[in-house]
Amino acid sequence: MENLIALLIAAPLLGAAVLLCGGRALDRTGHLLGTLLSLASFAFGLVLFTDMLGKDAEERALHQHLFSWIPVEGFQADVAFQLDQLSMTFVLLISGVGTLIHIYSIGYMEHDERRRRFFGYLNLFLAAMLLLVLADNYLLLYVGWEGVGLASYLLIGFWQHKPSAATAAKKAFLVNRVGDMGLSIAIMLMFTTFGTFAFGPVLEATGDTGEGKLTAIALMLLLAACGKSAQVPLQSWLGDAMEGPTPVSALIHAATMVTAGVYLIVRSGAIFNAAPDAQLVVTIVGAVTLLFGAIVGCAKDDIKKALAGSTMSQIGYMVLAAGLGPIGYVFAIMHLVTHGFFKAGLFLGAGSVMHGMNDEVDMRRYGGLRKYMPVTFVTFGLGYLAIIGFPGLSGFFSKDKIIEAAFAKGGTEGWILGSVALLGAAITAFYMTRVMLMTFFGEERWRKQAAIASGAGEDYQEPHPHESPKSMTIPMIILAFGSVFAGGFFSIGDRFLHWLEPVTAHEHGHPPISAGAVTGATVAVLVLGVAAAWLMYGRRPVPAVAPRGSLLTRAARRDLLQDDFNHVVLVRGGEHLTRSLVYLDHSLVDGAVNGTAASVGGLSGRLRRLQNGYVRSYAVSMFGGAALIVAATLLMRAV
Amino acid sequence: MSTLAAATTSTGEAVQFWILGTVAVLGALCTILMRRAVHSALCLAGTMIILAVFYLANGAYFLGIVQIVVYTGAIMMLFLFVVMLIGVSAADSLKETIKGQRWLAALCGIGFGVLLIAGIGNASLTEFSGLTRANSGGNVEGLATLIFTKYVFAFEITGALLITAAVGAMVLTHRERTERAKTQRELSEQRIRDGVHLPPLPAPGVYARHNAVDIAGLLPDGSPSELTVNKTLRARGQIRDVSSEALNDLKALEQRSTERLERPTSEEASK
Amino acid sequence: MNPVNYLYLAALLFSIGATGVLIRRNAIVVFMCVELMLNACNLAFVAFSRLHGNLDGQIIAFFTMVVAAAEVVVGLAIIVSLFRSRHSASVDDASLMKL
Amino acid sequence: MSFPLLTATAALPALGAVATAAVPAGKRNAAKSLALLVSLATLGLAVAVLVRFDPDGGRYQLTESHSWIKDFGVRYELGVDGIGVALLALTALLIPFIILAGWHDADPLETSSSRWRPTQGFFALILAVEAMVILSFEATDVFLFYIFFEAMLIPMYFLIGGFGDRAHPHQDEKTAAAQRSYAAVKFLLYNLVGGLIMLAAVIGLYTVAGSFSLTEIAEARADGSLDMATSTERWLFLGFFFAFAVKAPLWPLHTWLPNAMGESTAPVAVLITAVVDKVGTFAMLRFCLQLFPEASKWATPAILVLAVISIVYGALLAVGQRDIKRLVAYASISHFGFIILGIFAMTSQGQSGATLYMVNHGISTAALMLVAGFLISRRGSRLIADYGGVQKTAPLLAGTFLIGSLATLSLPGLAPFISEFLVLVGTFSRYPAIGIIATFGIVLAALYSLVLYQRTMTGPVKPELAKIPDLRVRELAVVVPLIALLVFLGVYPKPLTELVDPAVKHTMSDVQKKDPRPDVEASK
Repeated sequence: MENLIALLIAAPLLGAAVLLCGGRALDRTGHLLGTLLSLASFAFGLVLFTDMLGKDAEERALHQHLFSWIPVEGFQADVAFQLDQLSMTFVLLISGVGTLIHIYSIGYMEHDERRRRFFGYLNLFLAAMLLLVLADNYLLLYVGWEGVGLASYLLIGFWQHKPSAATAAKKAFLVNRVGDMGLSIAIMLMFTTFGTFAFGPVLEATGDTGEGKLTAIALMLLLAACGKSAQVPLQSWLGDAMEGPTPVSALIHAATMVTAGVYLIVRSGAIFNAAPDAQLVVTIVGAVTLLFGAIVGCAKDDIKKALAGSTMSQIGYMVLAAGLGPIGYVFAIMHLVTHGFFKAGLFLGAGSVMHGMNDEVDMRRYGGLRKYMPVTFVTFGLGYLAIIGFPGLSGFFSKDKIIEAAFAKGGTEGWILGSVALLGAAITAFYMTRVMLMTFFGEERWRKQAAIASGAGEDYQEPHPHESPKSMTIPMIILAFGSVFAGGFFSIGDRFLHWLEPVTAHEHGHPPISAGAVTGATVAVLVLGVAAAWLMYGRRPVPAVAPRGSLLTRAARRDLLQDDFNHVVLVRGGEHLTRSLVYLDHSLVDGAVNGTAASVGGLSGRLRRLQNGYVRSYAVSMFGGAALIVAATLLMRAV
Repeated sequence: MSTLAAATTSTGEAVQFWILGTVAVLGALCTILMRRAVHSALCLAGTMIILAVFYLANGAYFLGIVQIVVYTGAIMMLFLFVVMLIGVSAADSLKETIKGQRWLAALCGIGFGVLLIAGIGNASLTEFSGLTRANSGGNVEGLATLIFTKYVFAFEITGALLITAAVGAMVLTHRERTERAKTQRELSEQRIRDGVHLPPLPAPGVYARHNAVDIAGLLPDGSPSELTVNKTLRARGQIRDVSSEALNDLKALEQRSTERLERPTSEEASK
Repeated sequence: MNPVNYLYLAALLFSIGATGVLIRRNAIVVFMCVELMLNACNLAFVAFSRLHGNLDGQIIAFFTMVVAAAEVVVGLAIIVSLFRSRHSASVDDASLMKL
Repeated sequence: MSFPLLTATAALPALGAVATAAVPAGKRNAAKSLALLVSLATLGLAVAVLVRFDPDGGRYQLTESHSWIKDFGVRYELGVDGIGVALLALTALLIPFIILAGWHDADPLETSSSRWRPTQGFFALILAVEAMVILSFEATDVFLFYIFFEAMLIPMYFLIGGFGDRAHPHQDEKTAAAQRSYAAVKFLLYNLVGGLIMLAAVIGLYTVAGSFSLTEIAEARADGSLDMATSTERWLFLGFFFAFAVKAPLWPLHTWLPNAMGESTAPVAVLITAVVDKVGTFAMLRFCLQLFPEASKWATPAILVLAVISIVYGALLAVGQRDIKRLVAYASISHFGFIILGIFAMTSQGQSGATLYMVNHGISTAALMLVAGFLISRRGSRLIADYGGVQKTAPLLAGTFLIGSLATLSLPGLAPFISEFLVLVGTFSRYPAIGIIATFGIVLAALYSLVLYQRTMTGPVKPELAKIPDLRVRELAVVVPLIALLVFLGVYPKPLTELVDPAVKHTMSDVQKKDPRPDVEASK
């Protein structure tokens, strides 16, 4: 059974290799091959899953040692895999959602001439992501970690002819690299502390070492998680990442890759548990991001960027939960899975809307689309209800548990974190309702848009909204199904908890207020948020051009000025630094050498004048020399 | 004979030395100070003859004669020959072009001379052997004995050197004709083809007062035309310019005729 | 009179010749000055020959003359060919040996 | 006596160089083919060396020893350890690609009617460099090493100064030629100054040790029979190190590299950075550490600081470059910083990493630079600003360029990652602060690589680039094997690490350093 693990990765990797190296001959069948291999990976996952279910909870973990990767004196890195319940959860989510999005992309990318390459990149992503979750040591995880970064880079910049896409791709990679630096420092710290970086030995040995080291490792891991999961302060890339094709946004920047940070924290639970200070930082980061993403989501008119803000916010929930320690690990993963369903569904829905609207992304140019795209409307609506935590749907179960756990943290921290989580829930309800209302309800603003655009001299083609083809709607329906029922399925009888507990361990939190009260409060803020949105966007017509808005709105539209800060401090500062260094290199470092050369040259130039080419001058020196010799001889004799 | 080349010198020799020595130094100074190479050469020849006398006075009879025959007679004549070849009248400008050269040269020369003289003065040269014994078998015989015994090797090598020098001089001065000389016909054809100057070059002295080879012919405006002078002379810069003379004559003539005819001068006419 | 005076005369002539080499630009005159220096040396040799009482000094003076003759032949040939190509016998004109 | 394999690996390209130079003027293609054949045959010999070499055998293997200059005790002594074999193989491997990539670089211009034979000269010089580099990897006699270390400057000088990039950013041919000769002279002077200081140290070593033989001196040092005064050892060390630091190059002795790489053709630039410069870092490992262990330890802090400055400084300057080739040059300076860091961290991981780094950097820079060269030859410009949207017209070129860029930024899965990580780990375990600063290098590497890719390959297609052809078969034959090797060594570097590891153990015992033990073990 263990040998199947490598196949999980090998299938999409083979797909990527064949699709990217294969020539144009594969243009017509490439997408099918890619989808098939993704499906194969999912099938292997299912086989392993059923096998796993047949075993006792404690014996479910599988190991596969493939080969010794970097054998150097005192340093041993292996290509070896570990499949436990946590990994299994991710494997199914990744290959499952991945396969659905492959199918969706067949339709979505139908008219793109580089579709084969798109599927190649998607397969590459799957392989890297699976490697990330299956690795049994941090260094191999790092390979997957950067691999998904690469895939993300390639896919964000898939439409490379657009400068904005290329810039966004580069930005994503760079910000992620900052996080990766954290991961590599963490691995180095592990190596110097434990002499190894395989999960087993490291996590078992946490008791043998001081808290200071562990806190350092944990903080570095958090930095890595922040980069990959778009947490403050490394969140700026996610909004721009929406430049990529929508299936990519759904798969990579909503359902799977961005949650890798949560995986990393949960996987390294033992380290975080032993470093409470680091845990506190994790919760703070989660809480801040949760609000940050939500606020940004409220202000964006671009449907994908609004959803991106939402993603950031939801991952903030997960990170918050993961920072709570054993109380929260399971719920973080559970929210991660349900989020994977509904956010992927929402993105695919958004993609479907764009597909029918000439790739328009501005929600102010949507409106009243429910009549034209019924399937999209229904699936998107179900995803919407799930994300705002409508009772009975997936999001309700997972999010409620996190809010509860936040309160259960105890003390002032617990109250603050819980309140922030509740506030976040309210804002979530607000902005998601806003998206819903602006897109599917209200007047059909796109009809008027033609007139406005022609007035402004824009080249605007009036869209003819239509439902998307089957290959796109079926994945949406399946995901909607998941967003409705997954939460309930997991929660009944604490199935999910029991499934993961052997890996992550679990403690029951005891919130200062009863669980019922928390649930009540959650529902109450949900209603408040929806109502506020309805008041602002449902009752009143939505202006086709964004109003100026309050200071906060304007700041939120600009991602709360984070990009401006980055631009002024990092980009400008960096430019100045490099420019002055280039100058200094030329004038100072090189100048010193050239100066020496010039002074030697100048001296020789002066000496050269003595060599004027006149025979008589030379004769004078010869004669003078002879005179001197005679003088010296006489002098010597005289002495 | 015995008085000559003795260990001590006679009063006659002293008188001879002081008179001729002074002349020799004067000749040497003239050699380096005369502007014209010919004069330098003549002065040098004079100095060399005096040196020949001194050789004789010192008992070097063979060398004295050789000095006159070879040096003064052959080498100096060779010099004069080359001076003539290059241009006998081309005078050197004595203006120095290299900054400080003259002062340095004088300093070095005087310094060196003083040093040498001081050196000689310092040396204890009081003992004289005289050549009486060495010359007893005859000076020429003595020399010959030495040359063909002790110095035979050097002598043979000097022979080779002389041959080499002769060949070298020929190689240096001889110009190999690499192509057939052009016939007059070809030359004229080429002249017409080039079309630069069709008629034969004008003769020197045309319109000028003299027709000597080194006097350029005058153009109608009175300026000299260098074309009329032989190429070699042109290269040496040995062209006598008499154009101003002619113009002045012309002006004087006009002046005289104006006065005689009482015409108004050109300045007055223009008023 | 002390025959050493001949040596003084030779030194004087030699210095005059050397100065001439340095100040004259006409290659022929320079050459003549070199000859003057050689002759000064010869005079010294002859005087030495008398001082030492053997003929070796005269032999060397003789060889000097031979070598000088060879030198003059080649030197003048060089001057002639130099003049042919440059139309000048000035040693300053042949100052190409510089950068 | 067995077949002198090491001599043969050097003699073959040397003879090949002579033969190539002697090919008549009209037969340019014959000269090219001959050079390629010779380089391939050399590669074959290098493979034979690899096969004959036993990683677990003695320290120096395949040794040859003959007396050469008896009066000074100079011997013709060759021998290789694992590190030498790895670099020898790298050199022999890269030369055929360099020759193939530069196939048309030295074709005479149609307009020139010069009777000089540039093509023959170009390939002969490359082979000559190969021979000398290989010999300096093999020499175990200090004096013999010095000779080849210096002699390779001569062919390099002509390659840089004589065969400039036709796509130059200068106003006219004349300024381009002036820049070229400036670069060549700068290269020569820098390296000559370094070499002369080393010569003084070599002579000094002889007067102290009475021998030029590396093995003899190292043995005598190890068993204590050769005792050097502390100050003597330090001066000699500095003399050697200076020469190697110039060649490597280490900040602030680096400024010749951007000029040299910028002005020469891409294959020659690869020859400089991937092959010739490796002699410098290799010699640090072999000579500085073995001959002067105490002085090496003494100088370590200063060298580490310089290396870290090189890493960050090189990367920052790469970001600020406007010329593709100069950018790669500064990136190389950053990478050489890593190599030197690894060597002087004095840990097994660091030194293994540094050796692997030398090999991997050679391959990755070759891939990136040669593709960049193909690109430059199509557009006729080196300025980044002249490019844009190449991926649209030449996807293969853009793809291979991307892989080269990714290798430069040490993406996991490609070979450079392993070496870079090993160097970082090795440094970190002894000097955490320096390790962390060096880690910034990986962010900056991403910055310059991706900015380069973005500006040249993405965005709207520039009109001048609308019709450029994609990679041709010859060019693919250069790039594809290099990329395959990058991937292979990134996934399965074991053959290389096994080759290098024993040699590193020897070096570690030379400097009498042990790896720091992990905290957990240490506390037990």
